Amino acid sequence: MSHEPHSPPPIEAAAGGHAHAAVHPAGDQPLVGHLVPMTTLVVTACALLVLTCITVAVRYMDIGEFNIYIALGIAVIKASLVALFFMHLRWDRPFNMIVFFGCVLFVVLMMGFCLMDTSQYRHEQINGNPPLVAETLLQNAPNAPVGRFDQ
Amino acid sequence: MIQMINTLSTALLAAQDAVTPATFWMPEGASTVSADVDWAFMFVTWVSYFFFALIVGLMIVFVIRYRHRKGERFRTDGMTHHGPLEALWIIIPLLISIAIFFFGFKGYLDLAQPPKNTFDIEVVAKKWQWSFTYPNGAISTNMDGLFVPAGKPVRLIMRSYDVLHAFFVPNFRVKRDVVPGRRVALWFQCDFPTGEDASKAYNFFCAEYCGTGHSNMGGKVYVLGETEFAEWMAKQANWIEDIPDDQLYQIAGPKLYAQCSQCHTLDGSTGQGPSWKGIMDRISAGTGKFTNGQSYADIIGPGKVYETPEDYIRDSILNPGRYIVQTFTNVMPTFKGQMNERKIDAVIGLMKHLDQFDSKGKLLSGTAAK
Amino acid sequence: MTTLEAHKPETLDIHASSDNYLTHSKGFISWACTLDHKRIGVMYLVGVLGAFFVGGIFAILVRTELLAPGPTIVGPFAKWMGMDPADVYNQWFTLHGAIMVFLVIIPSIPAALGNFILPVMLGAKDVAFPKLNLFSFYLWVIGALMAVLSLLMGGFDTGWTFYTPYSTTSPAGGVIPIVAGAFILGFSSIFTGMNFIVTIHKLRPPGMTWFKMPLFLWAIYSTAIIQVLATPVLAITLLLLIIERTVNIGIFNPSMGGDPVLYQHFFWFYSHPAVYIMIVPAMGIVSELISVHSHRHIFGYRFIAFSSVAIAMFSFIVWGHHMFTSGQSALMNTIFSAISFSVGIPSAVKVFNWTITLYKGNISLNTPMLYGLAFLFLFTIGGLTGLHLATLSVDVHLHDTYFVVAHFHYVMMGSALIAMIGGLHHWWPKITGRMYNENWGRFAWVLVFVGFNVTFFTQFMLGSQGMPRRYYDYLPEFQTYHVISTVGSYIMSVGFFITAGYLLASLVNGKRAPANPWGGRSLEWQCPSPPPHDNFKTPPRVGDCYDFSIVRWSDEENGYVVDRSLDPSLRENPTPAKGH
Amino acid sequence: MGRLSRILHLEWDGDTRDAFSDSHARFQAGRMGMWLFLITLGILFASTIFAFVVVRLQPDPATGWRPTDEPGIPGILLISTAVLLASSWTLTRASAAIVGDQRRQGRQWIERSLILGSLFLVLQAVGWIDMWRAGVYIDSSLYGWTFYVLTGLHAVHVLGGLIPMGVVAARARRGTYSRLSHSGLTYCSMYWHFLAGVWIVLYLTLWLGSM
Repeated sequence: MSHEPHSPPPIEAAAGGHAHAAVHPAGDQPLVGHLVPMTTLVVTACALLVLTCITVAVRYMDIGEFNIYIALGIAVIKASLVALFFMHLRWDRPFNMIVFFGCVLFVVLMMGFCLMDTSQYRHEQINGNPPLVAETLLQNAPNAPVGRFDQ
Repeated sequence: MIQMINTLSTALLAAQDAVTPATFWMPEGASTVSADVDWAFMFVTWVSYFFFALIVGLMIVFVIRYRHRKGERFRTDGMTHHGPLEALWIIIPLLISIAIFFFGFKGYLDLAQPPKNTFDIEVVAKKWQWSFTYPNGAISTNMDGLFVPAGKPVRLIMRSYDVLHAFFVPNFRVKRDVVPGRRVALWFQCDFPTGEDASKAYNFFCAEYCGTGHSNMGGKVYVLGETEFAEWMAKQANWIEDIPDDQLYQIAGPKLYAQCSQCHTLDGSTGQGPSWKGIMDRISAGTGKFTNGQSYADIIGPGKVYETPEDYIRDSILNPGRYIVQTFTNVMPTFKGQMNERKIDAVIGLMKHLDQFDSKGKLLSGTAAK
Repeated sequence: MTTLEAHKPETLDIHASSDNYLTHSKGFISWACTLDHKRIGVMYLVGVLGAFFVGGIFAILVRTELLAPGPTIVGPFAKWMGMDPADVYNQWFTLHGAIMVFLVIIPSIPAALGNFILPVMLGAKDVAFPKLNLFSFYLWVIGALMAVLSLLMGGFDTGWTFYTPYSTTSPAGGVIPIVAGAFILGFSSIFTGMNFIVTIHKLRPPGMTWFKMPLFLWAIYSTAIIQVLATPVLAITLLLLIIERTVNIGIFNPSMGGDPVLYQHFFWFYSHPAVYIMIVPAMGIVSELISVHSHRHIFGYRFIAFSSVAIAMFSFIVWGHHMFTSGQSALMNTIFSAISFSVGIPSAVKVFNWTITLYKGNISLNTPMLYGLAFLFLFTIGGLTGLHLATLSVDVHLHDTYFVVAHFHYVMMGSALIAMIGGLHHWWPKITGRMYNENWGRFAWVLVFVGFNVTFFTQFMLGSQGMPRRYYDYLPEFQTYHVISTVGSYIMSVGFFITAGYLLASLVNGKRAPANPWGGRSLEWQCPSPPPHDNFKTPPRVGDCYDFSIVRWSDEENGYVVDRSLDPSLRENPTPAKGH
Repeated sequence: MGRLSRILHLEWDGDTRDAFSDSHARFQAGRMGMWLFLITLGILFASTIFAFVVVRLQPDPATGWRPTDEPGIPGILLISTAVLLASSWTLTRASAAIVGDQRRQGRQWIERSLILGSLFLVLQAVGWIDMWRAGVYIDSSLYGWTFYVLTGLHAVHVLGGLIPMGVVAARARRGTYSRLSHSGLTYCSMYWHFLAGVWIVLYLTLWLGSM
């Protein structure tokens, strides 16, 4: 890789939303490292820890169905924090941010729809190991561990 | 909105007093929901006719009118965009879509919500057979057909034994996948009896791909009048008990064999399972091998796994996976719960007296009734 | 802009050198190790067309078997392979579906034509990551080899959807290799998509703004987004399926508290967008075909461009309409039905815009244009019958019948593959440097078009009358339609064989292709046919790629040239050129 | 260049078909490609975790989710979590050192990350052995299945990250990276931070799910 030495352009310019990379002078920008202030990293790490504690606390509080949604919500927030600060998405091009949150949205939609669906048909599910299924499984897959649920 | 559509479609649909006849698109419609589904189908179809004619018509006209010949200068007076026109063909399809959605939704509400007072039939699907258990304990399979009372909402409570299956009656416009591990319900109501005439009865199919026998996993739906149905159900529940003991295998044997005939032949040719021809001789000779290396002689006999050949056959019907005859694979489902002792006796009787039956399992004339 | 420059036809450097990407270097290794997107595109094209041939053979076998109820031609095969006749048929239709979906239609337009055309159309030297590009091609090859391996290990009969629990318990021996193959093909698709997104973002030359891009690039871009976002879900689903089949337990297995419907959610979360991976690039091709061959500015450029993106977005939230009868709850059925109609709107916008593009055009009925018009015809049918299937109560009746089979063949074959063949004809002179025989092309088109409609239109009636899909045996009352359909498939395959014949013949004795045989305006027509190793010697001049007013026929080029002296803004009294 | 070397370097045609005008543009494109790749992997992990959540929410009422005779998530995973986070941290230090033109420290930090990353895998293996010894097998229950599959999937990705990190370490040893040119290190650390983030979510899900 060849490059002429020059001072790296300020980070803000990189995130400025220009249509073209070519507006910047040649050369790699040091995007990783000392540019994120240590305090920011420490604060983010603390936030992650606090969120983890909240998840655990919620787990011990019995609030039924909402548990899972709160836990998933916190997981999304944590993933976003990691991406934004540890992975420098916060200072990256806006397109990457759009893509990232677009994906989060799709994943949330997918999960939301599937969870809505499974909770709707849960009453149809046969409790315990459906005996007929167990028998077939024993035949088709002799090593399948179905015995324990047999009533 | 739903109210409006309700009134609209009630006005459009005259009360039904006969099955709707088959059309170019749809087969005869015989259930209480079929007319509604057909109406929605035809509505969408007419919308499709219109837009198809519009687009293809314009396309043909333009292609003829604006043909280009080599060397001519290009005309450039065509417009490149037109906001209101674009808006128009966003809004019109949108409105039509909303209307279609509501017609479909309304029909689906009927399909998805069974009325309160349904007549329930327990259905079990397995590779590649349906069995129907009626409230009085009567059982029929897809070989016999499904029998339902006319004029009553019927609910099928379905379970699957192995993989996904789907119960589909085209004439009733109903379909539902049977998911293993779940109890799923499907309901319909047919007001017009067909009687026990197979040519008038409706077809049902397995619509979810389930392997080898998928395309033959269907049968007939017979719709009977109320009293006829009650009689049929009573007869069906007790048919095996009503047969005198000395004729048990002769009468019940062929009927039961129909369930086995997909895999076990009587003429010696190989099917999914071993042929029954000479089965008792093979067992008494004791030489036939199993996949685990043992032979008949190793497991049948006093003090062995099975005291008698009959014990072995009984267990093969109830626990088919235990011993697999060599060169065959473990595909037979268990008949536990479907075959009582009397039925098993009848099957064993058939095996012992194969000379009295033809290769299709029909009793040869002259041997009937001693 | 000087007058001197304006009078210089832009295709001048066609004569500059006889060096092109085909002759640049020679030998097997120079192809196998190439990083040139054009060569990779050609290799994809050969592979995809080969797979299309194999998949087509299975299609013909399936159709022939259905000539009559009961076993028709499966008997000898069943005896030979020691299988039940029904299983032979089940393997055929599964192979047909799996090969056509995973090996043919998904990679056909983006990976084969896209790889060749995208950088040239964009005015770039190559894609952003050439090594990754070659790597995805080899992933495709490995995926194809896995399909062969699965055949050697006993085939598979699960249907291309691999629904659990059938796929986890099916006795066929080749299920794991083919599922692993589909997994690998998924990654091939992901890497291609990533490459294209970055290429379009980072390698547009000066002047090539987003709204100067040809619509094919918008379509490829939208497709790439779907490939990157949806394919991982399929990958993980297939991986879990393989583990489940190996250890006999897993999250899709109901006997241990797993859920087979969850498999369907996961599968269709990918596979519905995958339908758009197939159709959106086809729409991109058709936008090119129709505007170039009617030499007329595309109507409503921005609406077509945005509708590609809109389709890509909507495609993620409508997967549930594959599951209306599959045990999905009534609530979700209703929600998915409502959202599903939303995909119809951008599709309708495109169809109307293409139709209006013909209005006041200069239409040349070249073979590519005929395929473009066939697309318009067939996609209209395929799209409108989609309305039936999105309508809840109607879909309950039609689901898993031949109506669905007909619908998705109209969309996936009648639209995606027909557009791909149209695109192949359109860019054939560019790829090979040879012209094929137009008359044979038109004749084969007639056979394909007629044969297609005969084959698949009958299946709409079959389906609505109640014939379920994936049946090798059927009730006698369905036979008439099945026979017509089979005859149609024979007509169509004759058409395809003729196509293969004249295209191959053109390689031997075809006329040399000019740089611009159709009068196109986008950048790929401004470099020689076939393009040189580096695509453009000098950075190309980007203009409005749908402005045909400055394109004229040139006898000495025996093709069209972009003649800037025709630009009205350069002349003193600009009068629009009239054709009639 | 020898024939074989030309093949191995995919430079048969004599060029690498680099379409970028300068290294900065190439680096920007590389970062974007890396982001897209991570998004792909993120969706892959998110769907796996989500599949876990769905089956976890419909346990068998008779036996519950975790069979009573099977232990919870092994405690050693807590240590491995700390080790993975530490390796993420050392990689951050490595980038900082390289950017600050302290190549020697940079090299050392990269090597430390490599060691910590390998240690993580060892600890994961110990966790698996713990579970195995306690009688939790991949086919004994969905609890065991999800444990092995989810941790295994992550471990495979960690393994896949150690290889490029080894290459980065070797390059750092050769002094390839400078203040202005260290794209390989950047891509590697993006991937590594991503894996650490995924592991935190994965570990918490497994742990909460086991209760």
